[in-house]
Amino acid sequence: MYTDKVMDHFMNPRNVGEIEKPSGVGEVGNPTCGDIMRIYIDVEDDIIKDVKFKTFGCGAAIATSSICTELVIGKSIDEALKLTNEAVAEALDGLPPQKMHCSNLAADALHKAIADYKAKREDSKE
Amino acid sequence: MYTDKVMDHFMNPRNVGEIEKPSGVGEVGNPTCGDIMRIYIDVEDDIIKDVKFKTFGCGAAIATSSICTELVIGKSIDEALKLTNEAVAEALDGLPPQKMHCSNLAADALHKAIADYKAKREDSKE
Amino acid sequence: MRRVYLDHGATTPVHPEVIEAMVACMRDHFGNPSSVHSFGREAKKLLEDARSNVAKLIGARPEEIIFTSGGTEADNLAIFGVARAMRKKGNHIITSAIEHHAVLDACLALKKEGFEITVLPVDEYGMVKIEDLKAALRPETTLVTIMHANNEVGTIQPIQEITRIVKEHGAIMHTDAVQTAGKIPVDVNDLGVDLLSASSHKIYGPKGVGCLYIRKGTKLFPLTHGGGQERKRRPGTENLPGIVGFGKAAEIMTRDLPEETSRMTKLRNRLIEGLTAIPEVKLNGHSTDRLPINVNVSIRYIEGESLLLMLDMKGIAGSSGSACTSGSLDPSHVLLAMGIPHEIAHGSLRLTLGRDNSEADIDYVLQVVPEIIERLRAMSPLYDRKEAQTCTPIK
Amino acid sequence: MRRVYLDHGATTPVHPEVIEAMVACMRDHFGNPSSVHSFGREAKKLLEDARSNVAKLIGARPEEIIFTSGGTEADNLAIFGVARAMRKKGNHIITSAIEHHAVLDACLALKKEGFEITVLPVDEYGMVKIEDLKAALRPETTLVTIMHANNEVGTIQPIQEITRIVKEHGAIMHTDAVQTAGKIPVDVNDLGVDLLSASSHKIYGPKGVGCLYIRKGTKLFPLTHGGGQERKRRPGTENLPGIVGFGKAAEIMTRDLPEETSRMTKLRNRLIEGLTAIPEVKLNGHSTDRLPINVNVSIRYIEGESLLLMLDMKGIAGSSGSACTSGSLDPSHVLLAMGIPHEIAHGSLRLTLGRDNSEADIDYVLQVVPEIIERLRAMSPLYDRKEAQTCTPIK
Ligand SMILES: Cc1ncc(COP(=O)(O)O)c(C=O)c1O
Ligand SMILES: Cc1ncc(COP(=O)(O)O)c(C=O)c1O
Repeated sequence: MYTDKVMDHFMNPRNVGEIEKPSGVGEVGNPTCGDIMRIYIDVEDDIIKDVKFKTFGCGAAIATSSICTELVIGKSIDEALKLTNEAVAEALDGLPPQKMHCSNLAADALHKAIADYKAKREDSKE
Repeated sequence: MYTDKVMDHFMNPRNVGEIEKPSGVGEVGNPTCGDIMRIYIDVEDDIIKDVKFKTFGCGAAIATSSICTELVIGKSIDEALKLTNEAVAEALDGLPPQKMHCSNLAADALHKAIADYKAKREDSKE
Repeated sequence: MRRVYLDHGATTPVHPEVIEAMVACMRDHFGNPSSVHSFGREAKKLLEDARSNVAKLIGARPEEIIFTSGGTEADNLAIFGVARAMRKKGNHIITSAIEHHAVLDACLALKKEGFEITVLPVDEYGMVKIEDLKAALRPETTLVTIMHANNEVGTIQPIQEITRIVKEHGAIMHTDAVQTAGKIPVDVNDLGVDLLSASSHKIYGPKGVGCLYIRKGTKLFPLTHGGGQERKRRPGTENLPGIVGFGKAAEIMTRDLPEETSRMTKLRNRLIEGLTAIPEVKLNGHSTDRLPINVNVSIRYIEGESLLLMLDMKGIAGSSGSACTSGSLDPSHVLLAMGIPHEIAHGSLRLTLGRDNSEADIDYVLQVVPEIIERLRAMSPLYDRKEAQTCTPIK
Repeated sequence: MRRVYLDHGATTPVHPEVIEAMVACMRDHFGNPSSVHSFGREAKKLLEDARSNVAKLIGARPEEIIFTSGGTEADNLAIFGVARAMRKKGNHIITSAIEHHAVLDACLALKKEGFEITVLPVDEYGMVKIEDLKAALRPETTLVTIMHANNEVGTIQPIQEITRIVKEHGAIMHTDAVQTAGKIPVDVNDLGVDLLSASSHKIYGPKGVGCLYIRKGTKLFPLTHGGGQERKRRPGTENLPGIVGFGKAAEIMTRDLPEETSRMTKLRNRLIEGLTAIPEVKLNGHSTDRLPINVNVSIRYIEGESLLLMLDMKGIAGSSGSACTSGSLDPSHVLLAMGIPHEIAHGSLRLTLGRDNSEADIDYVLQVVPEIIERLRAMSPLYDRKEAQTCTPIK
């Protein structure tokens, strides 16, 4: 069902956890539908220094969260905003079709975290 | 499907053939329905001295014809008239249900042969 | 790696004697049971011997058994067959909310044909309530179909009592006994049912074969048309090796039932005790009116598919009512019908025992499962929230 | 006693490699293909490998193959499925008079649901005439179902030409290829058909499994409802051992087809020559557009069942269109549709060849059959009449 890469990221997820004082936090999904991803980012000079995640969900949900963190650490927030769910799935050598829509939300969570960071920055500027 | 007795009478049918100058001949069935039995009888003093048959039909048709001839040789025509299709089937240790009605007609052919004999006797009396 | 199969509710390994019987059938008696010649007659004999064995398993007469391609077809044949045959008498059918999809979806399809369907609710243990049934019966009710035991949570319904009420009302009673025939005592005359579905692959027989018991005199339209096989109720060349395997499995189950039932019950109780000792793990289903092989728990804050995958990496095979494992968007309709909230239903785990399981398997599972739960909870955003609420900081 | 099986049109022995594959499946990969765990994934892989092999046999793509419980179910699924799905577009269906009962009876059942059915006649060789088809097509024709080759007389229809006309008309084309897939080249794209039925037990696979090819985009209602297996078109736990066996059989048939076809054709021609050399024995069906395995003759003055029984006593297994062998009152509807009179149809003999037959088998048959014919004719009241007519005294 899942590629080796998915299974690797599922069994050995990278960057699980929280960031104590995150620059931004993004969450997508809800417990009713069976998947929740929360992504924490630490941003310095518009560069993503660190990412952590917590995910409630299936193998695909956990693996996409994990690889998403790897893909953006060290990237600028502009670059990170270009990351799509499709690119995340591709980085895992693909996902089963039925998982593409419901469990492949890590990029969305990341974008939310960046939006949160930007909103906070605006707030602090004011 | 068939009992051993049916198979014996089918494979080694008794009294196959014709009687050259029969006292009576009876035929039932027709080629369309798949079974024809013709029974020849030789009667002397109302005792059936000899019976022969020719049958076009399935295993049950041939076996019932065969045993029917055995059952009535030496019997009076009154006794022979008491022979039923059911009794013929019983003498064969039974027939498959679907064969009871379509292929178990030997007693009917015999009764027709006896009727033919009686009719001829009446004719010759007149 | 140790492999522990605990998904016998989904399917069972095929018993070695069953394989042997099937191989003998295919190697030596390959004829078509409808043929006149000796090859056909030998095949016919195997067919009828198997029918006797299956009949014996459920206390029926051989001529009341129609072989099908499985439990799904048996359920469909019973439901479509009776509904359509009785349509002039009435168009109302009663079923329950926790039926297998083979029953529920057949009923829903009948709805499109103009039938009225009442779906009885169940209580928190998955039990149909007798009062609900009584209230639902109408003059135009022709068929009631309620399963004997549920495949997910193992709850056993009081089919005898249900049937008595249904028959008094003059309706026809069907029960899906796919999870019970061969696992607990099932006798069609004790139960009183008119129709009963069973399946081979749940009792160590091959997949792709099942049967419908049809009480003599029950009117039923066939689902498919063709040759005159199975008393014209189910045409097509018979799945002889499958049927022979089913017959052998039925024979073995009839023989071993009492012993296996008590062995399974002990293993089940240990497993339930061990799992429900983990914090926030709760048993689903009834504690006593329950299949001896069935364990079903809800594990809060984690999702079923990821749990199954981690168990699988440890060699343990189970199943879950999580939406992710069913290919649908919603979690188990059975758990939802029992009033279990979505997020908890997503975290359900079903472990179903079988002949091949030992005490040592249970030990292994009870060692592995808590570790995995902990690992997944540590990743779960729901768990930390909850911890926060209960004031236990994670780090 | 020598045993010569010549009823491969009814069913075939299971190939030893097929049995081996099925045993391996049942012993080592018993999981449910729908399960998430490794047992399930292994089973799923076997399922999909088998699907590829079956697809290859008929030139289809794997995702266009739906496994069923046999040819009968495949025919029913195609016919009910399309008729009901297309009902809004039209309610007229065309079939032929020589179809298998799985097709004919499904069409008759649709008649009761309000569909109009045209049954095309055939000529004396069992061929559908193109003009008849053209004349029968109406704007409201949604489905045409005409078999690829007939099971009784072996006549092969010009399905490619028929399909071209049907598709030009905008209707959906189904063909029952139960007697051809694996025996002569069958390619769904060459033929152009939308739906095609095949069955495993006619090609050295196990009984109880078949498939329906469904061209992508063809609308079809399922016959039964339940789990989401087989793209929701055919629910129920898959008959995995059966499907694996079918897959292996398809693989073997694909490999051996050219060689076996030419070997069968030679044996067939010898058998036809030998039998038709007997007085008043006539070939039924087409002399060249004919299945390589099929011999069907009418033997005047004798009845088929007794002939079969006598052959059986000599170890030879054949079949007949006699009413007595079908459990019905009428002889073969196929022979009657070809204009053969009742009494001659009763005396038909079908011998169908297979991989296990040798030249020596044909020698044996050609030695035994004339003796038996003579014996039965000597018992027949029809024969002596005929002899009397032709002035040849019997005694
Ligand atoms: C209660 C119940 N009914 C019906 C079925 C369907 O049986 P089968 O898989 O043989 O089609 C199952 C199993 O899948 C079941 O558990
Ligand atoms: C032409 C034809 N169609 C359909 C069938 C039915 O197939 P099955 O026996 O697999 O149900 C058969 C064989 O019996 C057949 O010869």
